[in-house]
Amino acid sequence: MNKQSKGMAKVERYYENYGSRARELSAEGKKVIGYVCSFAPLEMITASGCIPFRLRGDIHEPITKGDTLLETIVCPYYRSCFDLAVKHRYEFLSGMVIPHACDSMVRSFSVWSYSLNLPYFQFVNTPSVVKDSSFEFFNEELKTYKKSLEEFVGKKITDDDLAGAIQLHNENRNKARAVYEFRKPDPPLITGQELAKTLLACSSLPIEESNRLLDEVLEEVGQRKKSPLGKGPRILIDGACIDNAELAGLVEDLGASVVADTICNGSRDYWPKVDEKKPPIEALADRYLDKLNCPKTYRENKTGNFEEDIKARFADIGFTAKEFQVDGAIIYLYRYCDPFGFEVPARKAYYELIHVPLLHLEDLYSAGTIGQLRTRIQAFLEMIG
Amino acid sequence: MAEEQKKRKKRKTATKAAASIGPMVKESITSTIRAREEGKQKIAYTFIVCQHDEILRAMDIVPVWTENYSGICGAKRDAERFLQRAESLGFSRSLCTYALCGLGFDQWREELGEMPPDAPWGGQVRPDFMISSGQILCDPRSKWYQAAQQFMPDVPIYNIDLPYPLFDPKRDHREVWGYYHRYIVKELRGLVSFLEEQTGKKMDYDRLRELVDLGDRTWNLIHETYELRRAVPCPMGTGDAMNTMVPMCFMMGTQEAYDFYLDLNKELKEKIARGEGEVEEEKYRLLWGGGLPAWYALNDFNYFNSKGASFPAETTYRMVVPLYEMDIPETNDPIEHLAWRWLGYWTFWYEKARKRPGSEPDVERLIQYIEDYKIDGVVMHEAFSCRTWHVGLIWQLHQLAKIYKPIPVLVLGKEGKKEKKQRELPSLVLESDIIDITSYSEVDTRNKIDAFIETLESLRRARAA
Amino acid sequence: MEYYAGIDIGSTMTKAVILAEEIVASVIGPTGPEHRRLANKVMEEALRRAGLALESITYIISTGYGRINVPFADKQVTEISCHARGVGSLFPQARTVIDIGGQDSKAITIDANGRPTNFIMNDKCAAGSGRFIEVIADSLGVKLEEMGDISLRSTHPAKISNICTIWAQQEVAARLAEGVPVPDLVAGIHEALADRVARMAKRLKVEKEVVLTGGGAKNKGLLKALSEQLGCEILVPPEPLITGALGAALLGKDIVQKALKSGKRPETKKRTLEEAKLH
Amino acid sequence: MVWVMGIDIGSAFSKGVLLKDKEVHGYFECPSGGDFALTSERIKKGLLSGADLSEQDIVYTLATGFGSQMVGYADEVKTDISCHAKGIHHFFTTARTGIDIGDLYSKVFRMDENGNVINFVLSGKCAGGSGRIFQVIAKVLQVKVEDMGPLSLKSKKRVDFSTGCAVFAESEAISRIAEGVSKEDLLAGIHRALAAQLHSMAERVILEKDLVMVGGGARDAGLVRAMEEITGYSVLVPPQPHMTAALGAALLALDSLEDRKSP
Ligand SMILES: Nc1ncnc2c1ncn2[C@@H]1O[C@H](COP(=O)(O)OP(=O)(O)O)[C@@H](O)[C@H]1O
Ligand SMILES: Nc1ncnc2c1ncn2[C@@H]1O[C@H](COP(=O)(O)OP(=O)(O)O)[C@@H](O)[C@H]1O
Ligand code: SF4
Ligand code: SF4
Ligand code: SF4
Repeated sequence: MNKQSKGMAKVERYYENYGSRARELSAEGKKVIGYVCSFAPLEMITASGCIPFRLRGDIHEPITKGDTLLETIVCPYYRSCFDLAVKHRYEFLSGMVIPHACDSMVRSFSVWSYSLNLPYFQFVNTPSVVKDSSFEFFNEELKTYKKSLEEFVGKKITDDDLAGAIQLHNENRNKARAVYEFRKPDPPLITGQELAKTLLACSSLPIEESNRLLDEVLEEVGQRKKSPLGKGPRILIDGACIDNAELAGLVEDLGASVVADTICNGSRDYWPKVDEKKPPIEALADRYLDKLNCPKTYRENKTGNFEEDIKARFADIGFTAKEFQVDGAIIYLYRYCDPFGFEVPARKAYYELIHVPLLHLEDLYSAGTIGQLRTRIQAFLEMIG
Repeated sequence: MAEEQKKRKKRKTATKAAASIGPMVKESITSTIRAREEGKQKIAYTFIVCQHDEILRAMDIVPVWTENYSGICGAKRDAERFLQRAESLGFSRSLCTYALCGLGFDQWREELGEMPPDAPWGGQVRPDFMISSGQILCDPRSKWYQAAQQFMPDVPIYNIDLPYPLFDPKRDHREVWGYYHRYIVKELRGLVSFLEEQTGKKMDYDRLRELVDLGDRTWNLIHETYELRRAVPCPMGTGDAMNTMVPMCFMMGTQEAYDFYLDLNKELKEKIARGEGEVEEEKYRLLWGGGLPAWYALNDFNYFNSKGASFPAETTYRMVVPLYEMDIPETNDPIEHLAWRWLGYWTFWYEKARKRPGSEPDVERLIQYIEDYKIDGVVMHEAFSCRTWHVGLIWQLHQLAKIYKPIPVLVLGKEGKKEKKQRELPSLVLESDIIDITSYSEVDTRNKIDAFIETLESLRRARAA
Repeated sequence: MEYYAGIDIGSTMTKAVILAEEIVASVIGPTGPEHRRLANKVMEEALRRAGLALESITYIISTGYGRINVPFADKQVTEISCHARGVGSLFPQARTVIDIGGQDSKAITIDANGRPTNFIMNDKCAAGSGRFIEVIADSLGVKLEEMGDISLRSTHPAKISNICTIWAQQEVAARLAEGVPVPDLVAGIHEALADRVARMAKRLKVEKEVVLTGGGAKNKGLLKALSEQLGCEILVPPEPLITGALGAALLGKDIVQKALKSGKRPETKKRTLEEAKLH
Repeated sequence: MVWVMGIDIGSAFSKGVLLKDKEVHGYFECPSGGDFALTSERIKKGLLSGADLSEQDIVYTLATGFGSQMVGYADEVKTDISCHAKGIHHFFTTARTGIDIGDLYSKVFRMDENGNVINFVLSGKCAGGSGRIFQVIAKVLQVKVEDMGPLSLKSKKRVDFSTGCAVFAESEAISRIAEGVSKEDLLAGIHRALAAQLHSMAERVILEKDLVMVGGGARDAGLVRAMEEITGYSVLVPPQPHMTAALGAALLALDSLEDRKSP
């Protein structure tokens, strides 16, 4: 493998050999902190001088050891991450941050912390409602989180450290957003698979390197004259934690293009930014509590009307669908995913409202189900085609 | 076959108190239907174990415990049609089946404009508002009512965010619980304003204080009453406790609940005096160490009993300790007290767990019961649809095994010499669901129980030898 | 004259239909291990029956589980669209299609043009597919074709409590030994499968008319049990096995006619009747 | 002289052991078929005629297994977990974990130094994790069940096997073979998949040395090897591993007789 590779070739390398860079850095004495969900406030990790690293599962690796420690009623994606972790795939980690996002995370927290036994382990208790009181609470909780990191690295995290980290992460988000722009032409200039791999590769790198990689990708794709894909239905993928390019690959294999998403490893994580004008902790509280649009966060229905409620809750889906001119959407969820699972009927109703045909897939986390998905997706494409 | 199943015999209880629960629950459901017809009181959907019972009672709200109703459908083996309905709406069967059953029921009732045909015990009434309690306990508690608004968009929700700090072996939870407390207090005050707005009445804080006091006294009484079950033979088992949990979960802050436990207390003392156990010849004492029960299969407890096994204790539905043993600050403000009660309840075992490396609050609780109640084995139930109470059970058993291993039990050896023997607790994990009967197999379950009893028996012999 | 062919390589059976205005020829045969490779043999047989040469077929669509292993097909379409189209042509008033095949079962809602509007399928567990009945028939030593008639003779269908196919097989053996009559057991097995299929179908809005296709539709016992479960009458095509292949041929016809209308020939593959290469 | 019998009516095969005092005097096995009552009579006859005994000579019979309730002449019935443990202990006193791969279920149990079961787990709600898959696959590959183990040991390259369903395993095997995968590699893949399932089960009771495999599945050397690879422990297998429960039952019958004598 060419270590000097650039752009998409580098993406491919980091994607296939996930964690290779973090392993190198850890060997150099850097501290790598793992996380699993968009709710983990990364800026704090960067500000402390550590490297945030997003754990991935592996759909090709059967869950074995993990199942001996954790019940199988936990969401399979999360079980796969856990399985890899206890099989020492991420042996280079110095710590983990697990936010309060879903029952699978909260309930298995102690199992994770004991099984991995890392020097640093922190739970960040994100509130599930957005109110003045929850902001106050979350501010305090972020301070606790900050303190825990300070104790771990043995130095103070100053407001300047934080502001710097915020700026870097915002930059990263701007660049990622720019990559999305290449999805707008029909057919798109970047495939869904490539974009997924790019963002995943980025989440395995220190933020500065991630920024550089995005620059390379932007440059490379910017020079493309022709789309790598044929013309086909434009698909939006709606869902939670999709940490592989397989799904997009499958959809594109069947003649469609993946042009938009709302997923955690995509726009949910990369689009919302931190307000650089506010005091750092407050600004972080604001982003992670209010700006991240996830079913985990309860939004009150103030209208007494179902239609208005879903319009408010899912407006971002509508905007994205319009902005990227989608012809159809796929809600892809794992079994046992509580926050998303309860929203399926409401989301379905919303897609009807905005006249976007929808396919709902509930999956396990395994390469073994790809054949089953193939028939369903192909039939859906035939239906909307 | 549905008919066959419905015609199952009523479960035999060991106590009169447990036997009186059935009519009590029925009456509580009927009373909500009456309240709806009379229209004088406001009706609220809500969840148990949220420390807001007294607030509701003080405001004269009629609570409809939606988990309760789903449980009733499950116990009557009539949840399937509601679950199917929820599934056809697009909800996955892997989600909390209480929620699915409730959602299926609500959707049906709203579609018909009246109760679904043959609704168990008359049905679950339409609420005036819903009180969610999201945050740390479970996702369904914040997503269920939001989903229900699809069929009842005009019914408002107040979502109380109720966090507690998760256990961290390296940190004293009291370092952070100050701001947790402040937040919860604000959330509960927010609930009070919401209720005031909905009812057009002001909270009478004197009344609240009285009710909180009553709730506290009930809490302590429950604890003392349940502790009576340490007696050998044990006068009341978990099978009955799954009934006597009703006043604890659904009637806190009422005189009726207090009186119920007073009666139970008396009954247990009488039984103990007579040396009367739950089972005729008590051979094994088991701990129900985790998991909500399979409501349609409570008869399995009788099956255990028939083999001489009694369940003196369970971790499900229990006040951890009396309030006076909890290390929580004193306050005269009832709302502040409720918030402390919440934090005290969830963090009670933290300190103990911190002192034993590798332990965990839930494990500490198991150890305490195992010792106090002279337990021979642990039984857990893994219900597939609820992560809250069922994730981490394997882990707890692992920890328990490690912790128990080194505890030597001194026994008299062959030549009258004292020998060290390792004490190990066998465990049994039953798998099914709280109300989804399709996940349950009686033959399998009973096979497992048989094998478990044989295990206990062989250990008993080994100890005796 | 334009001819269209549909070839349906199912998990268990391979079906082919050649169509002009009407069905010209059809073939039904088992999908053996080598048949997954030898779709060409089935096509040859269909052409022979129709008295046609391969060149005279304007368009060929493959469908079914093995649809990718048909090197001479111009297009691959899923069984869902094909069953919908096939049923739509036979019963324009049909709104729900239930297909019970050898390795899966599915429910499809369709519109007046025979286009699917929604679908759901089960292909994870053998207990929800035609295979369930095959396994039991095999262990009872009864011919699969006779299972339906046998079940109709039952007066008190036996309740089969195990879900898993293999455990159910065991249960049947044990109940048989207890003296439960074969027809009651067979009827019980049919009810168990019908129950699972109906549950799945009910996750969609089942609207009338309901049509049952696929190999399962050949089974009268299953048909009866299913119509009881769904509480409505169920229609069955004259030869339910070929519905998918018929739909495929019809979809080919649609494509060609649409192209012709806009004055073009549809894009087709260069075709030879070769074996599929499997990897 | 004391004669006792241990009868194990399994879902696939039924087994019987005849003990004379503490010595094994005879074995008998036959397919279970559907009529367990009939099968148990057959076993009794087989054991008795092999030793030239009549029913009156047998002082005690203990039955176990899936169809144990149907053994009309049994004096006592026990679950096959206790029986397996007893049988294993007879061969290996150092055994602490037993894994039984039966036809419909698999079981893992832990024993103390006296062969008493102290903990156990049974496989879930699906035949996917049990020995039946071997019969299914043997049919597809047209090999004898006995030959599958040796074949799998010859594998050079393991293929992944994706189906968990014992029924669909058949068609997956068919299509893998059609794709040109060799029998050896396919079998090695199946063994690996099953061993992984058994391992997760075993870890739930906390696997401890020595590890012993019994039941029909333990006759399969490929599975035993896969299990060794996955657990990292060496695995002991008693002679005639499918007979262990019947032997254990007979030994427990002796214990019960003892108990009766000295109450
Ligand atoms: N005459 C029949 N009677 C009953 N069942 C039949 C009959 N013929 C076929 N079947 C059933 O139909 C199945 C094949 O149906 P089919 O729709 O061709 O499935 P697939 O497309 O998966 O091969 C067989 O597995 C069998 O269960
Ligand atoms: N030589 C062998 N190699 C592999 N598997 C075998 C062998 N002999 C028997 N089996 C498997 O063992 C199972 C029967 O095991 P057994 O312990 O007798 O089961 P049960 O007691 O449940 O009837 C069968 O499913 C069969 O597939
Ligand atoms: S997919 Fe759902 S359940 Fe799983 S980790 Fe993500 S949010 Fe949690
Ligand atoms: S705690 Fe469990 S059973 Fe109760 S509502 Fe939450 S998920 Fe459902
Ligand atoms: S339950 Fe039985 S039929 Fe279903 S997947 Fe499991 S082994 Fe296969």
